[in-house]
Amino acid sequence: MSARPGTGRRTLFLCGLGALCAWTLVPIYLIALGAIGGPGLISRWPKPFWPEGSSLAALRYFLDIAGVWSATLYSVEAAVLCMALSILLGIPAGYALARFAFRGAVAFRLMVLMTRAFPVAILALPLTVGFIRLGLYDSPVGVGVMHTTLALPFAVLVSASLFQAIPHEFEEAAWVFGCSRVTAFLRVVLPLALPGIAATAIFAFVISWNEVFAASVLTVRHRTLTAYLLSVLAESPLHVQFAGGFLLIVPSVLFIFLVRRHLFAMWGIASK
Amino acid sequence: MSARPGTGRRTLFLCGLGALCAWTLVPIYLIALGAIGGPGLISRWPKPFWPEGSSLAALRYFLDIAGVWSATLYSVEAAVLCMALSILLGIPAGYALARFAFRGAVAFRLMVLMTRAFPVAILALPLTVGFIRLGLYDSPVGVGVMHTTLALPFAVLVSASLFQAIPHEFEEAAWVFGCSRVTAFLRVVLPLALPGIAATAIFAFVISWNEVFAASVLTVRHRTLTAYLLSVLAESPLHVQFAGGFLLIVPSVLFIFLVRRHLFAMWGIASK
Amino acid sequence: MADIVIDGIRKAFGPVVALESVSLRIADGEFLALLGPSGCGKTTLLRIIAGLETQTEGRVLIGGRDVSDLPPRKRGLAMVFQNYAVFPHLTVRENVAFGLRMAGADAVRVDRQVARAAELLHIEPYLTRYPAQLSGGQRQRVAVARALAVEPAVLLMDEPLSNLDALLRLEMRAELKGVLQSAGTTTVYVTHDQTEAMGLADRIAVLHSGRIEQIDTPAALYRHPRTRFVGGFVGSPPMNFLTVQTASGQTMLDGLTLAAPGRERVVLGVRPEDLEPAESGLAFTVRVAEPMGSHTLLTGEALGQPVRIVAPSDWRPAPGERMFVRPRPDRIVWLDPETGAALEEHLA
Amino acid sequence: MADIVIDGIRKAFGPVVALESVSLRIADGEFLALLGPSGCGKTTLLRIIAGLETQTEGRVLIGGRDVSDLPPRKRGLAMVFQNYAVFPHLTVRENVAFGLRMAGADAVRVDRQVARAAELLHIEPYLTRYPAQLSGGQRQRVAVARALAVEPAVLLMDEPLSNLDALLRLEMRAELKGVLQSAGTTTVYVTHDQTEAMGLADRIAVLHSGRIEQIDTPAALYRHPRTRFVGGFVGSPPMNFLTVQTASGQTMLDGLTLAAPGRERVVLGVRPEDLEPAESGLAFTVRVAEPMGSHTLLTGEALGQPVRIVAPSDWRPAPGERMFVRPRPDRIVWLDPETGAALEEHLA
Repeated sequence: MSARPGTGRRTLFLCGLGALCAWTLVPIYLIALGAIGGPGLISRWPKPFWPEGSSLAALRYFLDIAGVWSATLYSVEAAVLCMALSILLGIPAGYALARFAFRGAVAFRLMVLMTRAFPVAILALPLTVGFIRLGLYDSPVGVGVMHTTLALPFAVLVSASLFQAIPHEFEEAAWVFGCSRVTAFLRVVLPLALPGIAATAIFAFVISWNEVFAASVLTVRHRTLTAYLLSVLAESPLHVQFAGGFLLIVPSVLFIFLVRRHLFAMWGIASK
Repeated sequence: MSARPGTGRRTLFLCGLGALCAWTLVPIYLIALGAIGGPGLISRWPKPFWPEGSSLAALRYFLDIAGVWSATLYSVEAAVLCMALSILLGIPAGYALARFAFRGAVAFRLMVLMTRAFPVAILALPLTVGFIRLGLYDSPVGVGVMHTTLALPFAVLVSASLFQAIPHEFEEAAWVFGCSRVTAFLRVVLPLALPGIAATAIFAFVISWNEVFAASVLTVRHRTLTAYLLSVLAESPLHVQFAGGFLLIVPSVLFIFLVRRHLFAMWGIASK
Repeated sequence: MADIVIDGIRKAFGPVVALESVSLRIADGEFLALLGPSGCGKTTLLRIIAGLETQTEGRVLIGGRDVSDLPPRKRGLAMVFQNYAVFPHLTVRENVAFGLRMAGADAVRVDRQVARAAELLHIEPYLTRYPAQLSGGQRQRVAVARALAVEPAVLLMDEPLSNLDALLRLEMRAELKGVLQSAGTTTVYVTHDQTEAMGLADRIAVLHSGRIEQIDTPAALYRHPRTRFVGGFVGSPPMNFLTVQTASGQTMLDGLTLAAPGRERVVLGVRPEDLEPAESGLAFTVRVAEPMGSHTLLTGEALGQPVRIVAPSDWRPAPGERMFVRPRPDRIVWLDPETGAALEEHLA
Repeated sequence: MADIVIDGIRKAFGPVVALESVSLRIADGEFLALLGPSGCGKTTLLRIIAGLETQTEGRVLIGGRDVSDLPPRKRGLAMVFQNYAVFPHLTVRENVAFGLRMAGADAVRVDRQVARAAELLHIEPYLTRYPAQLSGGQRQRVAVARALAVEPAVLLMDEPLSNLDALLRLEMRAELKGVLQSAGTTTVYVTHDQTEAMGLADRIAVLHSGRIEQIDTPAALYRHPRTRFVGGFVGSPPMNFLTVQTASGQTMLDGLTLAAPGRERVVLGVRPEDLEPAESGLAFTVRVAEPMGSHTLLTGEALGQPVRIVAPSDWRPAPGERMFVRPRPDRIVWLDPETGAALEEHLA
């Protein structure tokens, strides 16, 4: 794509760009500032660009709250389960969606999308009944299953577009040169889709890690980190709240940086 | 794409398809059943396929709860604001992303995606402070602004892929045949992108409509419908909870059916 | 090495019929081109031979064995795809070795045959590279080497040269013909490019809307098209067709009298290079003259119908100029104006 | 109507130089083709003329006016795009009228010029349809009609025929030439297809890696290529090049002695159709013989170097056969083996 912005246009464009950058970076910066700036800084306005009396006290205080480490463990358990289930169910469904032209494919896609329209919060209430009956109440497994229903539509649609991006002729070449359908999938399609699948898995992980409502409703003592912090932090001083928010962002941001190229591909946007 | 499933393979595939359909349709069916089946049906197991003593009592009871109608109004206000802001900010940003090759485009996309990684629930707590200061606390405007931060990344990325799907040569042809950059955008690009933009707008509406956490934290008396129901329904009998869930799904499902074709395009999946 | 028998193959995609009852026999070691415009069913027929598509009716026999219901891997064939379909996650060496490894060949045999195929296609320097590091032409060679490495009884090719630029296509065409002549593999080659089919094939089957219009050697197809479609599709520029009136076995074309079949109206088919300038004869009005270097291509009208003439390169008539031409009598084809079929009575 | 002057245009995309100091003059009403392989810079040059790309250095003058810094809409030109770029949300009529409406023409003038352009391109029956309901060829006509409706002083075309199939391309080529000859518009036509350039253009500029190799009429380009690149790119099959030793103004080619430039080593260039079979002369070993209908294309070797010969269609040598050929002496081009440039001293 060639760019030929006129000079006036270019200025306008750079301003917009700056505003958009600010819109994502400023919150992160403010949260980081709140987290390490101590209680005094929160109420000051305008804030200094770099806090003088910065300290890691709030972060340390935060990590010392009883139960943070076990809650982290539950979070990881639920997120890993959500990731595994999303991949195991999402890949075959996505492959079917991408490769087979069947009547009702459109209706099927529609249903997958419709799950996005469920107000999870409201549905989570009646669902607790079912979870108690199945013995999944107040366990990371139950939270992971619940989060899978959130992550699965993404996993299906994203892996479908991954498989659609792999020319069918690669598979056909594999069949002609001696592969069965299963070996062709394992030897040719899967290796080509793997980076994208990894990105999908990590996206499922992040969704589960950040989800707080279902996790709060479905657990009492075995809370995930986000849900646990929510209940604890409501009564904490503001700078500790910032510290909690800051620490929760860290793994997500790390993950997204690790898989950034594949995330773009996931959204159908080729990185230049 | 040609389909040539073997017979054994086909059976397997149909089973998987059935399971996936069940996974979206069964919850809707159960919720509908709970909503109109009356209090007796909830605890019965197995449930009848069609309830004998079905009644709309629960739905009617639910609509009579004081404040439902004003909460609906607040919900619509917040959702419309969220929709409008997402489009007004998202379209220029998406157009810039799609058309201008600039250094840092990748980094910019990354930042847009990173907002997905924010645990909204946790961030909403410290944000209340800021909202109180700005006078946006406990107003649908505040909720709408908060929801815009959730919907905007989608709006930017989706409209970027919309604009990328419109060949640049259409614009160049408009320039050659007498258009300035602005008239070319208005006369050629916008009409072509309009259906997709409408779909994006409705998606923003649905996100705002369903969001409950930020709405609960940021409001006290002027709650949106979803947040209001959450606080009211926690103490209601189970069949009323189902009725609430059912009614909340209705507008989303309606919307999604109206824009189904463009939603597929949004997700980079061509409908066959 | 094997012959191929296509026996009454019919293929319908729902209500759309792609092939209707196609039968043909490809001899052992023969090079057959399936030629036709897009949508004529040529690729569908190739994919049915490969087993990538299932026929609605009919049978495919390879080397006398009915393979109609076998999956592709059990049909003993190799294929070169239009977009090459060289596996991007494998090195060139592993791509070429893919079929042999899947067949369970031992390491010595794999090495030997990969080396032979690589030498034949001149891709030894790239064996350790990945396909993304190769040009289009090099990838094309890898795809052919992968197919030849398994020493297939039957080689199928689906427009393998269509993604190359003109010069490379010309080169690869001669090279492919040389390589396949020495290998003696039975080859079915799909193309929409009539020069490719003419240059490469022993015989050409011209397909049109799911039917075979004619199967013949390139020369016979060019000189004696059996239908108007074949005459118009094979040869560039295409054959000229003039609808003329006849009387008592003769037709008058301006100042020219020709013996013609005994019908009231017939179509005279003549190639643009077989219309020779003359002192008198058919009157031709030039509309456009295109100097092509080796010749000049004239487009214009005769008898009120469009006509093209390939004239010597030193001819430069101006638009609107009138001239006379005569068709070479031994190069005329007579066709039925309704069915478009060649009139056999006149050929005999 | 206007002439175009390209004055020292240079274009760099970051470190990549697409065009280095290109200058040329296109006369009023002339049809100039920019010909070259992909990546040679021809499309970049066209886009700089259109104002869709900004030159790094140099000026563009249209009708004597410096338009270098004007946006496309103020340059008084029209353009036909490779993918047609016919607006899908407008009817054919509104597409054709687009430029006139943007220029603020009154309804009477819009109607008259749309009707004229539609008649010229034979698209009257489709005026109320949307582009999605048209075939590729019809869309192509709409794109040309849209460009002609504004009666531009300059018409730019970017490979307008490359998305059509072979037969349609041949037809549209003759039609375009006819329409533009009568309109008298200054036309710049970008193509990678040398037959298109030869057939259409008054003059051809051959571009190679951002430089103009030669500007000349089609016939002069074909007969007297100024560089080895031009000889190899123009003409199909391309010119043959044989590196030969000379001594005292002569070269011995097997049994053939030719007068040659006074250098130690020169390259002899000769077109495949200018190598004529003879009783004695240059020994040629056939590798592949391709019957093309109107001729037979022989690929083989002479003096250990690859050579192609266009032979009469009734010749059918077997692979491996040896024969003798003689180049037509008036059709020989001598080139420098190092630079590839034609040796002017011999031309004079």
